[in-house]
Amino acid sequence: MIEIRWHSRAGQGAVTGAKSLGDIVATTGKEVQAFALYGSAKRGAALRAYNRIDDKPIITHEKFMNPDYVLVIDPALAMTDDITMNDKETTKYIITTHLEKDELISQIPALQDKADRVYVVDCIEISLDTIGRSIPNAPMLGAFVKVSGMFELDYFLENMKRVLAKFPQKIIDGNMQAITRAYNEVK
Amino acid sequence: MQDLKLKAAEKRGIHQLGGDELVGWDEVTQGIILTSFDGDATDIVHKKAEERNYSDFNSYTATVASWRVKKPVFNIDVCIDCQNCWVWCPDTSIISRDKQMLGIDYDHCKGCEVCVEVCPTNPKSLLMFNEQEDLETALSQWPEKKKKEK
Amino acid sequence: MAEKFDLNEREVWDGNYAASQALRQARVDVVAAYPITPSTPIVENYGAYVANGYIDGEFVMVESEHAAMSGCVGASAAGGRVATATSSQGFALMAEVLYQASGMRLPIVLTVVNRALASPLNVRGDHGDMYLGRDSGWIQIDAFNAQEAYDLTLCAFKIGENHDVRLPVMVHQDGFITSHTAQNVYPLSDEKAYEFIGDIVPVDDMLDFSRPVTYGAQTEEDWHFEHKAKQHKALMDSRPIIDEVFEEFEKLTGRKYNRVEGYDMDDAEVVIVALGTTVETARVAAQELREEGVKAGVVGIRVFRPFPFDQVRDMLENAKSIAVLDRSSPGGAMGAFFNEVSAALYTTPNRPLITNYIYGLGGRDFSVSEAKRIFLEQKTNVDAGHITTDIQQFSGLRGPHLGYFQTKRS
Amino acid sequence: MAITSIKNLKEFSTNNDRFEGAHTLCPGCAHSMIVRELMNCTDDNLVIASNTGCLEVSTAVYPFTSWDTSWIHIGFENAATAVTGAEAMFKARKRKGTLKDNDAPVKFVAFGGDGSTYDIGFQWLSGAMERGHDFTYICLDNENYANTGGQRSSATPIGAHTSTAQAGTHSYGKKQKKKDIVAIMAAHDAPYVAQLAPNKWKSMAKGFQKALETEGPCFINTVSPCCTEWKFDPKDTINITDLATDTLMFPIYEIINGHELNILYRPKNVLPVEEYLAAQGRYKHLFKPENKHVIEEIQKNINEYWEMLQRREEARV
Repeated sequence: MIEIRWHSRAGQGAVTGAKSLGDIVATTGKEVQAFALYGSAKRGAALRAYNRIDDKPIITHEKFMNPDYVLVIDPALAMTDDITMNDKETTKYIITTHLEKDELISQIPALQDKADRVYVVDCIEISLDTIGRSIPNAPMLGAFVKVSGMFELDYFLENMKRVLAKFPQKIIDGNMQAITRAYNEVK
Repeated sequence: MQDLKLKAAEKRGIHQLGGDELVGWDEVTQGIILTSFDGDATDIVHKKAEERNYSDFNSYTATVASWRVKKPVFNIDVCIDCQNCWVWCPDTSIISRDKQMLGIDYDHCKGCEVCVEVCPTNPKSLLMFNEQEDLETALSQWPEKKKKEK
Repeated sequence: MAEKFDLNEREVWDGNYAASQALRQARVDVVAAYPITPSTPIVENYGAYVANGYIDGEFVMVESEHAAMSGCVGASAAGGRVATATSSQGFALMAEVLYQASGMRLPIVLTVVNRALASPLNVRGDHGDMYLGRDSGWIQIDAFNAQEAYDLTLCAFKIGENHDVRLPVMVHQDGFITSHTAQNVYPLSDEKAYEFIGDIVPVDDMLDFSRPVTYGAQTEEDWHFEHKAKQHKALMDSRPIIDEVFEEFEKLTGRKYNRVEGYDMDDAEVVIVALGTTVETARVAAQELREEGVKAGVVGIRVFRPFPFDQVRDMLENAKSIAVLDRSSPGGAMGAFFNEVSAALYTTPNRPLITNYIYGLGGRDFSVSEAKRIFLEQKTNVDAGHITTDIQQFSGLRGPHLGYFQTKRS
Repeated sequence: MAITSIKNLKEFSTNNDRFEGAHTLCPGCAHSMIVRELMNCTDDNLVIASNTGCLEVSTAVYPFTSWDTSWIHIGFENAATAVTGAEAMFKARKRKGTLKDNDAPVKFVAFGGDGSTYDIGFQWLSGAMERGHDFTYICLDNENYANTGGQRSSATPIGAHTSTAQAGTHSYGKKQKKKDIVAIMAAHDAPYVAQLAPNKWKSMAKGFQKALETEGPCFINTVSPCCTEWKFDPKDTINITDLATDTLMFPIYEIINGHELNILYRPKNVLPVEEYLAAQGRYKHLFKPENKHVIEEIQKNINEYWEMLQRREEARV
């Protein structure tokens, strides 16, 4: 089973991101789970969303997980939230930041011995440029596709179009650009 | 805020909202009661924030700085102390003392930009900058007075 | 200063009047109430005492029972003594706020005159409403007659307001059978009664502005469980304090109350366990059967919450066959009271035979002869060495026998 | 009572806040602007009750409180009852002399959103108003159940899209007009009732002070634009409120003793309602040709209501 934990703030689209990812993964015949932990806080408050992916039906309902991937879609949360909580020797981190990777790691003691597993991408900037709003979930998906190697980019984009079908073409195009840019820019 | 020494400063921003200091059942407060202050709080209304004995339960001691994507920067040279930003700030984050606007409480500001919108000066005394921009750089980029469009 | 209310050493009061006199003597500051049969006279009387200067309090007549308990919560958080009364549908409407009151640890006294829950609508007594409160986090004390309704309401203030308890308290009495039946009641003088209860000493007083307090904060999964556990502990820890208050009351009046009351239990072989007035009726049957050589005894639960699990067990473990009487529609299960008593007895080596009787719903009369019949069925069980009837059966019901489940025997 | 000076904003700004930051309301939320202003317009001690709703879940999330005065939340519907229970206790204890400070003035205030005011708590509010307690009820009217994700309330205007009155291929959103809560409260013979808006900070502060000073049950409906559910940028909260008052979608007025109506703000240039509607995502669908009639109806309703207010103001009955 692959487990993914998203760190985000309400309104940034992590829940939608996790569900979209689940939706697309399911098209490959795998079993998926997507859920979130909400507080009562309003737009802007920290929240965590989760994905599980497996070859057989997923019947665990615990929120606890040892994540294989940690996706941080808010730059500040990398500093303030416990992003390495319950991680493994192999956990990969994809972090939204405007900083260079070395700069970021120097500011987060918990990541210092994990540098080879940390990837950075500026999802905020990408979403502002492509979608016009600070909704970093879509670019994060692009970065995840690249880092995980789980899909071909084109396959993912095609399926994402289906997930976004109810939105206006402009939004769909923006999301496609965002995913593609993040796929190319994550490092 | 640059010149204002908040007496309660040691209590500022010590908490992340979201429960970083969880305690066991034997230590939670009886009846889920939260006290706003430590010690006697009579006449608290006549005390300024820096004179108050806020308890750890008071959200004044917490921070929501991480909510911001962009931050407002205050340019005291342009400000006319109209207090528009003070009255309409939804996060009690405009620090005014003795009818003067002193600055922004960055522990509580969520970056909503209302203060910038309601600022009447030309150029505005409050503008949004990237979170990581330092004050000096921001002030150096301040726009000139705009001519009235007819 | 309140007007002097003349009391005789011996009064003839019904249960409602007895409870309202206890409210007067406790000098309750605020009663927020909405009338409902059969508890209405309790708050009407309080209103009359206010109107005639016998008490210096505020009588807030609200527009529903939900509002009644809401007003009580606000008033209690504001630091004074608070009480109200209700029954049945009113109790059900209050239910949401009952949980709020106990969660906020507010020592409100609620006199509940037990009445059946609709549908069908019925104003008479059974224990459906009392059961509805059983997980609400309140202390629930049960009076079997008018004197007890008076005595226990006085005790309720002293228990709930104790700073080591700080929980709301219900004092139950049976609708009409107690509430509307006049009996001899021996009241305390106003001075003695108030001295017994004492002044309320507020905790987290909303009107103490030297210490502003926030009541009713939200907790999610990271805090809720801890608060509920602490609240449960407070309820469990109230047991010795309830005992102390009962002892103090005995010193004052000679009337001794216990969290579990046993009658003729020293050598009892067949036992009825019940709540409310049924306890007393069953005692009559037990005494009559004793004359016929049947070793019958009765156990009455005085404090329904916190449930006296260990005391119930200790009192019943040497009995041979026990009938637990539930005066509430069981809703697709064994009677809730039966389940609790059985669970206590399951932890004994003897594990007496135990059966469940559903009886008296909607005020259906419970007679001495019915109690006798139940005792004799237990006797049959004892003689046979096993349960000879259905484990759950309806008693006093018209129509064909209704019962469920038999014991498994090899 | 110790009212604070509201002569101008500079004077007003010398007050020390009793509503603290780091609450968890959305950025740009008007609720906290309104609450801050209420708490800043008096020096008296305050007992505040809040119904369940955005304000409540965002200002008292254990282990934090944003309230520097006594505050209580019970349920969705009963803040009015809770605060009037406390008010009754205040009277009883004051008579008996059991208060910590028996002379300090205390004001009792309840806050509710439009969900708890217009809908689920309507009965509790009506009961508390009828009983004549000395308290002020303030509705933070954001015209939807924002706390639960934007469902319709009886305060939602006709034509607005909400999650339970959706605009779609077969619907233009909510079909019913907004309930006139101010008229209903005035009909309770309340000594002071008003409808106020945070952009007009002075008339709002004045109204709050009048309500707090007036003995008896007072009711104030405040418009509280909700950037999240009305779908506008958080920075525009006050701009949207300006449009609400300048299009007369949300007229500002008071009613004293149930009949003396005073209009508190007359826009110099009344704007067409389209300007207000166009600024919000929840009305986006109304600009499709087939929904033009809804905008016309909204404008007609506004004109009629404004006419009625003016006539009532003149008639003094």
